Amino acid sequence: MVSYVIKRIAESIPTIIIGITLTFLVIHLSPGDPGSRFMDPSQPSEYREILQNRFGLNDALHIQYIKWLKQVLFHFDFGNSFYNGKPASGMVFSALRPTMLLAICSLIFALIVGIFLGIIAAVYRDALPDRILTAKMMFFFSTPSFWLGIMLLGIFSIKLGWFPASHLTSLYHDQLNWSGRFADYVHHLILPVITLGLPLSATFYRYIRTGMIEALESEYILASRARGLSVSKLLFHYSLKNSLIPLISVLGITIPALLSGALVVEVIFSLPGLGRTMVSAVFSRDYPIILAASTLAFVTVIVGNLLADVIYSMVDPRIRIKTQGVL
Amino acid sequence: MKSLFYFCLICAILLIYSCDGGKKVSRRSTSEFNPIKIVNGGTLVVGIRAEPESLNPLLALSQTSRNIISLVFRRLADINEDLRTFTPVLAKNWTFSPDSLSITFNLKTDVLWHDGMPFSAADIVFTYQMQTDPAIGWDGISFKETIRSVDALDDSTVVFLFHRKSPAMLMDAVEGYILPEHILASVSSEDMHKAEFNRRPVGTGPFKFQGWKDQQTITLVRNNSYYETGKPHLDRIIFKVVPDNINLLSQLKSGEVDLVESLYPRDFQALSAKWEQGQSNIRPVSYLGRRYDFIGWNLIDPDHYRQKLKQEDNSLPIEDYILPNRFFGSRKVRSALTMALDREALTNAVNYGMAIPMHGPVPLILNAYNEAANVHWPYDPQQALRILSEEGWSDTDKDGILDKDGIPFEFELITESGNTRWEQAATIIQDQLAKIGVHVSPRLVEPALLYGKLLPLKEFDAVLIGWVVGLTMDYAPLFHSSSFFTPFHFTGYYSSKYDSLDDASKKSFNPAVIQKYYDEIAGLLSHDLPYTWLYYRQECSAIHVRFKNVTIDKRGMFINPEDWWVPVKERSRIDKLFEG
Amino acid sequence: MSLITAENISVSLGRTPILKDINFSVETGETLAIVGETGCGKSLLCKTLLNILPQSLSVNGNIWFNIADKKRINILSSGEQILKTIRGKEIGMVFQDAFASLNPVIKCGKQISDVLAVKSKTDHRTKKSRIFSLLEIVGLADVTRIYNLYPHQLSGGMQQRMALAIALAGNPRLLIADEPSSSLDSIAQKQYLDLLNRLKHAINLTLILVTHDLDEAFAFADKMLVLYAGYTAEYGNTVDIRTAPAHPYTKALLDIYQAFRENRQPTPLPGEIPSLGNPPAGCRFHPRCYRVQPACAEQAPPKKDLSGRHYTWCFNPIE
Amino acid sequence: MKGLINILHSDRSLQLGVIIISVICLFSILGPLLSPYHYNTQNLSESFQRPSWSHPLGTDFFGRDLLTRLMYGGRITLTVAFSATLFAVIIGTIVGLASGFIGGWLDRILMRLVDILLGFPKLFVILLLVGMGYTSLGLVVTFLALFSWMEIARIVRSDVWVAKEQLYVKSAEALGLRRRRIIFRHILPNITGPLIVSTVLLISSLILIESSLSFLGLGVQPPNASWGTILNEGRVDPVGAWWISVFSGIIIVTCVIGFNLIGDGLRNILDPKTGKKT
Repeated sequence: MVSYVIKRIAESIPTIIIGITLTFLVIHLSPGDPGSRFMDPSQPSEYREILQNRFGLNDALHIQYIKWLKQVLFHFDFGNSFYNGKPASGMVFSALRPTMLLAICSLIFALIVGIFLGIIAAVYRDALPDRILTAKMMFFFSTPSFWLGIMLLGIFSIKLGWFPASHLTSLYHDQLNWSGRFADYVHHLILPVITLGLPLSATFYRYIRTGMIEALESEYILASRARGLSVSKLLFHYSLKNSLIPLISVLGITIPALLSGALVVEVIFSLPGLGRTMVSAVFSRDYPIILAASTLAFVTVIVGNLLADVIYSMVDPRIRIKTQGVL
Repeated sequence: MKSLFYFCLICAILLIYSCDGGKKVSRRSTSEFNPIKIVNGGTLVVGIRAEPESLNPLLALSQTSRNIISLVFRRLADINEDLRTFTPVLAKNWTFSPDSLSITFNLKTDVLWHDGMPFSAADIVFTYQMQTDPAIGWDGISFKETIRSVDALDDSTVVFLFHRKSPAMLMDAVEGYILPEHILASVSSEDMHKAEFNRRPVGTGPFKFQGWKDQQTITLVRNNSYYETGKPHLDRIIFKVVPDNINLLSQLKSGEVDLVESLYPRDFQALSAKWEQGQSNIRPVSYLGRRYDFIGWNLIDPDHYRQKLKQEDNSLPIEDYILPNRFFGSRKVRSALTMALDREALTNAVNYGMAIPMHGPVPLILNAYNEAANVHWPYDPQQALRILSEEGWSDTDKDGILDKDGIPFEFELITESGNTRWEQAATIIQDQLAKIGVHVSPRLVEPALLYGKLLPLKEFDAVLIGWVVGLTMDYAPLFHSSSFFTPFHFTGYYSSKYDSLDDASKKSFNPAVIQKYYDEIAGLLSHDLPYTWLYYRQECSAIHVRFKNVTIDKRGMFINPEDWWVPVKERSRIDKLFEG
Repeated sequence: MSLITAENISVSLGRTPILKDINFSVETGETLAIVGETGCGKSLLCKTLLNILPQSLSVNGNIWFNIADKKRINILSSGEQILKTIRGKEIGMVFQDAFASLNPVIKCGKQISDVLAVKSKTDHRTKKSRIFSLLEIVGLADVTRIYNLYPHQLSGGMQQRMALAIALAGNPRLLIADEPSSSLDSIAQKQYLDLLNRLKHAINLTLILVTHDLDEAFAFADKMLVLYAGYTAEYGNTVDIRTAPAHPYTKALLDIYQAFRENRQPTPLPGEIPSLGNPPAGCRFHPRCYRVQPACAEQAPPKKDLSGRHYTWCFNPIE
Repeated sequence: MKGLINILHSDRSLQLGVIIISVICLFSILGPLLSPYHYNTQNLSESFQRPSWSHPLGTDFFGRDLLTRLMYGGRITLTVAFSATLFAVIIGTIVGLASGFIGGWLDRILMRLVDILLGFPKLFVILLLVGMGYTSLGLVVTFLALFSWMEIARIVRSDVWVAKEQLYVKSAEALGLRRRRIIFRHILPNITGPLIVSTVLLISSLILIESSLSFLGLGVQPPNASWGTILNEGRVDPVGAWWISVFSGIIIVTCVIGFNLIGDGLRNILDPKTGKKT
């Protein structure tokens, strides 16, 4: 297993390098000048030169690239933001935390909702509950999360005032005790998590429903019934475990989608995350931040995929044998 | 089944949206002025749309950064509302030398930096050195061009020596916040943009920097050792980042945010209506702002200009770069286009009445402003059409678009993407010009591309943007031939008459003569129309009514924050939470 | 009193009857063989006995089971609560395809222990030793290793034994074995059947053995139930049926069996096995029957008592 | 024709989906012709009017009729989605055929590329690309296509692998038919089923991505508008001018549901084995 993980990591390094190289090229070859947004008519005209030098944009492209790559690989230094001079790596990592919080909570939410409803639909297959759920989930599956977010924000936050409309914590968060802080987080995260989680839960729902129906019709479930196992054991242990397996393989594909979704949700709910950092960096041509954020996004996706594969092989014994056999 | 479900869902959404939320009963205090003693305490939450880029006065550019800096740092003196006289701040007083070439400042001696170190004359000298260091690139550097040297006579006396006499000497001397030498002396000017100080500023102002949560909040707290004893009264000022406008507005209404600057006029009008009906605790405040928007015409042919630039021959006279633009090279065409614009309707539509149509170059906020000096182009599409046909533009092929020599009058109006007001204005202009047969395609462009490439290289037809103005008037970067190749001189306007007027205005020392030059410049530019000025904006802000003693005028929202206070009875939930 | 009695069991899918009027009873300690060709409804009958048919199938009739205190319950009309105490504990079942009946993602030991868990909350160690002894009983060596293996890591024979071990884990009094040896090679088949036979005597097991192999039936069963296309053809003591088959279908099966024993080419039955979904009217065997009479095509033949312990359903039985 | 009708009758979700999409297409194509308003005619005195008889869905900031704008926006959204899908399918099919039929090192390289591209968070990358250049419609279509052909390529490739091993291809090879002929006459017709299904599903996902982009302010230039742009315009005041975001959202959702229903339905028909399960 360890050697498998190492092999996978080694395989993914070129992917990351290709990815960030492409990103580097795209942003450096694009028209426009990141320094220009800092200028106004009262500044001396040499200021443009000063900024270009400060940002190291006067070198030839390949020199800039090599310099940058060296810095990243040997010092883990992504440079400093053009906008506020902060180290890009620090900024991006601190932005990753809220995104991870959002993504993981949404994933858990989506899994709980998707699995729970998927089981119900499979148990009442083709009956009324199944038909209602399937139609509902088709709706969420087709709903762009930004619209869902705006609707939730408009109704529950602005109109009804039940939930805060922005941020991860209240202003007085630090004044609260731990239970208060937890409640504060929950209060702030509910709408964003629903926004990101519901469309995702629709995907999970489809897989679980399919998997559960397949499992429930299988011979081993019939055999287990014949052995007198309780219904809850049959559903939650014997069938669910089997229908979770395809879900885990989907998880790997879900991670990029989750990051893309978080981008929109963070913009709508003003959350301080990687997505919002990326959006504002793109709009302000903050090259170091764009590069650091996309690198981090690629790495997150690859680590996530790896994790999904490891979990997959742990849950599905048949796969593990295969990978052991390969190595 | 499915369709029934959707139907119910849509009905539910519509229902929730269309019913009005519970009417809030006014809790607004009836007595605006309370004669009892001022008490300290209270928290002000300021909603901001973007995180400040830096809290270092040398690097700050955005309004948000400048606001926060104005609370943490102090100048030598602050300008008064008349924009002529000054009130001493860090200086105790000042005297002009008999030859009017130097100013001697006597400094306050009881001022401490937030870290407890004493403030002294050395800080003033150091600040001047930093401000004029080209490697740092302070944006106010032009203020200091008239200064020859700054010297400390002793710990509490500083002398500013000038090259020549000018009416703006005092303004030039006191411009800029004073920085702590004991902290920044160790930072090289190349590394200034990365300094820790930019994120944890130390100043002499009424509020101390306390903490910065990325993309969320910046907290300032009361400076207990502020030199004006007993001030400030507020415990804490929190700047809360809320990028989304609707979010910000709803937080203002719900009391999560107390103060918001630069509200959208539409939101401002709604708030004002509620306020006037006595249904709201949010006091709307509007004052003359610092921004105006305009259309910039490209007077020269972009392709010709580009070709000439490629020759890289520095000895070419400017005239060689100028080939009149096929549309806007003619002053008459520009005046026709200006007359085809219903500026009144445009201004009211995008600003909801919170702006004033503008006809000439001088910003309304400046003392130099004189409306009578401008040439007025009334809204008159018929006249516009007549002028255009005199210029050879008429709809010969009957396709609804004017043409001349087979070229249809079609151009792109570029504007910055993400700025709703400009997007709306461009769309309205497109509609208005279409009525006289001029086809405009609005195009939204990224700021970096707009200011970094299209404008500096004059690669555009027409642009709709706006400027933020300072308290002095200087049009040289925009229209003077000496800045012809610099990024902000994008119209390609070239007029020797303007050049001589501008030069003359700078040499003069007599306010009345200077005003005469300004009026002439205004008359000339509003006649030549390198820009078509659209409107001058009024700033729309709002602050919760519980804050007393708040002074707001054209200098901005944060003129006297050290005097603001909150009566105990009116403290909000957040005030109380912070008090424990 | 018999341990399990089936009265007039009918199973139908919508309007189509699949199983029709099946009756039998099994005494404690007896072995009943259910014999018939593939697709005649044997497996369906087994599942009916445990009431685990899909809901799309409707079941009529009664299945009386004698629970420990001499009280009879009707399996077909009992609720899940009662059935839970019957399935696995009173009646064990081994499925035709052992591998398919084992959950692929749960370890073997765990699958056995889950059945035990239902029975009693004994502590972990006794449970484990019980599992080991069960595995040994069904003839699996190296029990500690097998305990931690997944079903797909076992060979076919081992899987079959594992399925048996799970079926026995609840100490059932009745074991239903649905063609337990069909997927094994002939040597393993023989071993497996011997094992069943030994167990039957060792733990006094009542056995319902489903098979298509008359050899097996003759070797182990006290009674036989011969099914044809969901109908009972003949029911009675093994000896009676073997010596005097009354139904032409039984006779045909016996002939084929005899031919194999004597190493000669059997005469195949004419025609094809009817599908359960669209059976012929009347006696379902009549299109292939050499003793067919006009009545056969008209209506289903009645039950005919031959000797009080030997019955057939035929208009024209072999006397 | 009769076959087509039979297919339509055989699956209810397909039926529903086709009805939805036909209505939306008619709405977008014919709607602007029938509407008394022009999508781009401003009437500043009617800014932000609630839904009424004269403006069934209300008006926007410029006083333009929202219904007409949505009809017109549908043209742009659907054009973007259809053309990006078309390009993606072309790229994907070519790559898939090449990869599956030629195999070897080409296959390895192409499939690695597919893996890499699939690993990128789509919206992140497209945001980056579009945000860095001019935001023009053609560019949006190009980038959408460049980042969505991978699924198609995978499906085509695996189907080619299966088809290649089948007897009819083997026998065609044995007959000495040319490779191109084999590809187009024998293999391609056999993989159209799954290809159509994934194409339809791709359209729906591209509509979502396009509207996300427009929503973030990248994409169509005013005064034109896609549904996403209109939705974004409504964000100025989602409560006070609720009709803009609500109605534009509803039409996006309906359209995406329509395509998903068609996709599901086609899968049920063309691929009954996996279709039954979902």
